[in-house]
Amino acid sequence: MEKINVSMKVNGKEESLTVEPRTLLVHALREHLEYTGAHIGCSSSHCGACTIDMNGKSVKSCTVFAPQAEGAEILTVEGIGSPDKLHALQEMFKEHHGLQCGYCTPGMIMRSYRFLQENPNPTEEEVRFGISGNLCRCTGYQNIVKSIMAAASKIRDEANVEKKEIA
Amino acid sequence: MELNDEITIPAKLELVYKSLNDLEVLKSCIPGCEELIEEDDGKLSAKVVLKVGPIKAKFKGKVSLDLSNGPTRYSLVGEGDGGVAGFAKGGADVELIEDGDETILKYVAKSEVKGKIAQLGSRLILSTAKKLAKTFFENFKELMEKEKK
Amino acid sequence: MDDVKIPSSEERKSALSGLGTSRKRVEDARFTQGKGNYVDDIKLKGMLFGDFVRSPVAHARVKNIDTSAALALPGVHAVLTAADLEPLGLHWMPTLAGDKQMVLADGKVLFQGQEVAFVVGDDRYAVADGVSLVEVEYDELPVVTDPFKAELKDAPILREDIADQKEGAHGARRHPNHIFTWEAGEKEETNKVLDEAEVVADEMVYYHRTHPCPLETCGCVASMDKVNGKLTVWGTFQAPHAVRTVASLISSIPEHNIRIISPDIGGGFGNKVGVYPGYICSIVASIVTGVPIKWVEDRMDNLMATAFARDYWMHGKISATKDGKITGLWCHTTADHGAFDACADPTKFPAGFMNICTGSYDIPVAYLAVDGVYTNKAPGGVAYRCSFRVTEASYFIERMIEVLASKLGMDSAELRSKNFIKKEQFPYTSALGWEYDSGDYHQAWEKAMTSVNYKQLREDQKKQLQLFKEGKSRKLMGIGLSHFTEIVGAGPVKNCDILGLGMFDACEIRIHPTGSAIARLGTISQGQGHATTFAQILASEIGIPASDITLEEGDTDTAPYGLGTYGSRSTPVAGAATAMAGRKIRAKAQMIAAYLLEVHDDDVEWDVDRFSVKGAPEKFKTMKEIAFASYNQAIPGVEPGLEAVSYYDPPNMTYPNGAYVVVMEIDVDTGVSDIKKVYALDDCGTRINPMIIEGQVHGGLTEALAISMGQEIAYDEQGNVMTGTLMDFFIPTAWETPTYETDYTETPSPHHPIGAKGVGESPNVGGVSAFSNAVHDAFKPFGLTQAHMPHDHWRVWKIAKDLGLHN
Amino acid sequence: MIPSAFTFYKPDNIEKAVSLMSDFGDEARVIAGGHSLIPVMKQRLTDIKHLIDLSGINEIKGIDITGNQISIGAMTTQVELINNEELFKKAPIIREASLQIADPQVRNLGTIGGNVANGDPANDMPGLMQLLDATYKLSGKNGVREVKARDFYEGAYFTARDDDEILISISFEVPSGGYAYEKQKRKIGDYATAAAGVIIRVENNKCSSASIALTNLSDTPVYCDKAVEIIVGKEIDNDLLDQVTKACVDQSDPVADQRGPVEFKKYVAGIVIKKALNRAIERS
Repeated sequence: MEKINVSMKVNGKEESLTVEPRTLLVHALREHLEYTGAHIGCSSSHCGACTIDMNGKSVKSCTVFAPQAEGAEILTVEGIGSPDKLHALQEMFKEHHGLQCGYCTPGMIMRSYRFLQENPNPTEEEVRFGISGNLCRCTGYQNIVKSIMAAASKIRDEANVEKKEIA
Repeated sequence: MELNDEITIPAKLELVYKSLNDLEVLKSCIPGCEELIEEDDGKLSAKVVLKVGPIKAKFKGKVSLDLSNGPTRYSLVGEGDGGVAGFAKGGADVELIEDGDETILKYVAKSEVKGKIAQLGSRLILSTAKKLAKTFFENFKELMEKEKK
Repeated sequence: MDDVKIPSSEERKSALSGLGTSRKRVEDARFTQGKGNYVDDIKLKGMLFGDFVRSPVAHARVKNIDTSAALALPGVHAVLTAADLEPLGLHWMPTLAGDKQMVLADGKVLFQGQEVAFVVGDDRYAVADGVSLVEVEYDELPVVTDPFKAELKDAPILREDIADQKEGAHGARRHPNHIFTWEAGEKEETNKVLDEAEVVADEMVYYHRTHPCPLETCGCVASMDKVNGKLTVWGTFQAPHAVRTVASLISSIPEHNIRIISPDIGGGFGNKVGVYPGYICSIVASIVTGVPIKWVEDRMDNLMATAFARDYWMHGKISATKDGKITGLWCHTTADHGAFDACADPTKFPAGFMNICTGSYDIPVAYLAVDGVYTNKAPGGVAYRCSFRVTEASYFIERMIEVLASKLGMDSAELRSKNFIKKEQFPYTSALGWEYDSGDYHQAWEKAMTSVNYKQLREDQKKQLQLFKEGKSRKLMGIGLSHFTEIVGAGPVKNCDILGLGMFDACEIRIHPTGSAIARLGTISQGQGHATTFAQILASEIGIPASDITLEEGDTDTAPYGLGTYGSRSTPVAGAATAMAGRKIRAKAQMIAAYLLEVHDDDVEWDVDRFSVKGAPEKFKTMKEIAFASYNQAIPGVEPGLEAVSYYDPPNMTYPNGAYVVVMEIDVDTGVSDIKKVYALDDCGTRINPMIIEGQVHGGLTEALAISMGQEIAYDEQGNVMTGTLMDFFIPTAWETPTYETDYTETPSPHHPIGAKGVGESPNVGGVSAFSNAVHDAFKPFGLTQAHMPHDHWRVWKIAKDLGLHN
Repeated sequence: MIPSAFTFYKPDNIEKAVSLMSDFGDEARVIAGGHSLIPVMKQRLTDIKHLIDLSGINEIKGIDITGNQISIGAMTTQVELINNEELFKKAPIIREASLQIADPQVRNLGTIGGNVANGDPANDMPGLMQLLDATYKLSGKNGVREVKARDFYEGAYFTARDDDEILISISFEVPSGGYAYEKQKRKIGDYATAAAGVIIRVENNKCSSASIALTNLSDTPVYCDKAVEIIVGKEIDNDLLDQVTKACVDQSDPVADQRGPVEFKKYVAGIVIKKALNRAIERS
């Protein structure tokens, strides 16, 4: 089958790849561009391990064809923090034991990343509903919820500090 | 699973029975039938495309007719291999009742599926089977109506 | 030097982050940044992909396999069938239970999803196209899915390869579909006690078929390097060394030329213990093609074909005096093993440790018989987050206790308390032969009952029942109790082996000159945080901060031999090996310290992170100083360097235990249950890292919730797997999962070097009974004695309907 | 789970899309959010040679509320339905129902058009659209035509849409009265075991108008016309609601699956219908 060209911006970097149209976005990211943070858990859009951010929305990249992402801005777990400056979520997941085997973690963090922008001051119940598209087999979610609540608070605090500094 | 229904065909019993034995008639009535050929051993081989919403699968298989109780009873059984999609068996036991110039056709349709289509489509199989059986007999009725004209 | 204040022991201890510290995990930096290294992340030069053509039917003769169309497809390199594997003797493989299993369909298929052919191609896409082009002709055979029908006279014979064998791996076989009968305890004596008992409760308790379903499926990358003759396999292996030995035995590649590496594993829960056809086919394909081969199954493959768990029909009788003293227990289990006996049990235990089914109770006499049978279902029978068959055993006894309490008209909390093994009875030998190491069940139970305010709960329940009876509410309240005793840490080589490999474990430690260290183990973490906790054990043993200790597992070329991680054995066995290796380091360090301090060996004593001269604590050598000295001082009679290895053969199993309470409200009209409270008290002996223990308990409870309330591998009568996706195979989301309360008591194991017992599986073992008992308890006032799991909406609704609660 | 190969098209207007559909006929499919279609393609239960992505067609996106008329472009996502405050003011039941569909990520891509046009009886939007008496606008090679949601569904996946037609928009009048969408499911991400929507106007305890529809309780969504006949014009009391509920249940025809047997589904249907009725009446 004929291959086509797909361009997208991944973690701020322009990427261009030549793939079969049927290539799933998760494979394009993992295998062609070597961003292996997004994982494949179910292939049927139930588990959320492949969650990434596409054009400012959380999506399950196992259920998107690469050409559907033509021109999109993609953000993966590799793009939200750096070893020197972790994202608040990355820090808080570690602080509150929000992960065990780590397989669901990138998807969980990417969903939480977007969720906290949609709702910066959530209740615990809202967090649970907000991450209900992501399955975890290890943690029982309790510490994930705790981590997200803590990250929300940290992000708010940092924003307040910034505001004050600007003022 | 079994489904019962009946339909009135505007033709005499004899003609109805004869038509139900006609390969061309069967081919045009079986929904999605692309090919129906009599093999050397007298068995019928078929190619059928099953199309239900987003599902579309090609089945290769056999169709056999039981004519031992004709002309008032007739059975059709088909089974096909849909490759990755799985296996499907389906059939109908038909009873023909003379009603003047018309014939009442009563049928009990059966279906059984295996493989992915059974695993993923179980909630839709009954309604699909119903729909397919109905379509078959409605096609048949339509055809008989046309022939009448 | 006098002006430098020596930090106190407490300060120094705290700097180590040793035992008892909620140390943050060292693994997390990688995982949170998407830098884990799971098997599907491995990409080797020239690597090809492989995948299976699987059987769509549950039982059929394979008449013909036509691979020509697939082979003609550009991008497809090879298609393997049983005919290709047969000359190598690899078309069948041994299972962990002494049976054998087809690698690729050899003449027939025995379950839906069975591996029929292996297609190798450029990438997943080409392979998938190839798979769809392989044409297989099947001649269908009658299907057996009901284990009680498997042994009927006219039942179709499933395993024609052994149809005539009267003896199996575990004794006599009485029917071609019969695998074994395994017995424990005193049959006649038990029958006698039951016959003469004042009260006998009799019930069939079914623990349905389910699946561990880790979020990462199984897979591997096999790479045969023909230049140096070395085979390397990266894969989702919970027991890498065992895989190496098995691979060597069946492939005839010398064991030293095989290197098995378990990279990061995305959850195991028992699913990744066994050896699967995918591993064998990848290895063969790599040998054939000369390039690395990757195989990763998809979710449906995982749920259809890799190891299931449970599927035990347990018929029980329990007898007691009128006032509730248990006098005997009888159990007959029919075990549905699927098409091959691939249970992951120690050789002498074909039904695992099902003979722990006397639970936490002092039962004078007991008898257990287990019959294994073949059916047209996937093989497996692994321990799913529990030690071998322990959750079945625990569920059985905890249901029987409830059934007996109903019969006696007695509160089941009181019945438990009345029959617990007493603290002073430990070590306690059970009627079925286990020696329980330690416990204080009464203390745990009382703490639990007080914490949840059990009396008040029963009052609330009465009120709710009253409202229901008056027609003011359609909800019932259920209080689910369970007190479980686990048996983990398999195990003593004298009675535990898998395929002849003793179930010891090992740790090797090297202290570097500057006083940091690396420790290697035969286990492999799948989320348990070994790199964090084993370093803590060592920190306390050798006085080097946990943060200065690197842990390495999963590479058979570097790690000492060990049987891997499952059955909560890592802490009891490898954890002990770690402590023992640490003690060897310390013993040598003591000699070095004494030499440096110019005193006799016996004149120095250990003090957190140093040896000091007895009576003169200001004279000391820290481990850091000792480490350096070991590399640069010529010490008479002492070899340079500071290394140790310990192979630990545990003297006994460990027996973690706990008391769980679940409170739920059930809507009798919709079958929907609302979990109000989950309280879990665990006694896992010495607590290494409370944060991680709590995390393990949360996770295990969630799996227990899933299993008891909806998760199952369901087959229809034709052998179709009806729960092959995560829509139908129930895994709760954050939304359905409640918040848990955890608690603990601490009764150290007397025979374990640090007293730790293991905890990963306890919450599953104790949780399932607690959730299920809550459902039963809600309907108890209306006469319900037993309803089978999973308690999903319609089955709960059915209970209410059958009890006439719907009018 | 890898689909078979296809060519990909992303037309930027509806005419081009329709023309592709009529060129390729049976071999072509349109893709909206893809969350029903892609899983089926990955299982290879379908054979699509040409995939036409509708996401480039701006004219079929967005929500237009003019006066009493609401029109929603087929490519409007569920999350847009949820977040649109004006839509929430005019037809709050849309948000209530949309929040019960799948999960956040799926709602981000899932569209109203895909949900209603697919014809899967388990989808929630078809029942909701029957409830609102919506009109679907279809564009095909013979031009544009309109079909009422209540006439659109013929069987599981069988709809009034011709193979070459594309659903472009959905319109309905601003509903008035109390509303409720009740859904029982096993977990987030599951289809309904049973779901029911009710819109009702009650004045002085008398029902002046009503609409009731069911999801996943037959091979199509079910508009409960008989029940509506019973309730309209009557004084509301519990007996009447029981009669109405029974009439709805009688119109349902669920099939057994992993969610439970028929008998259970019918029973639960009765419960969710009654709950929806009560809640809608309370809100009216």
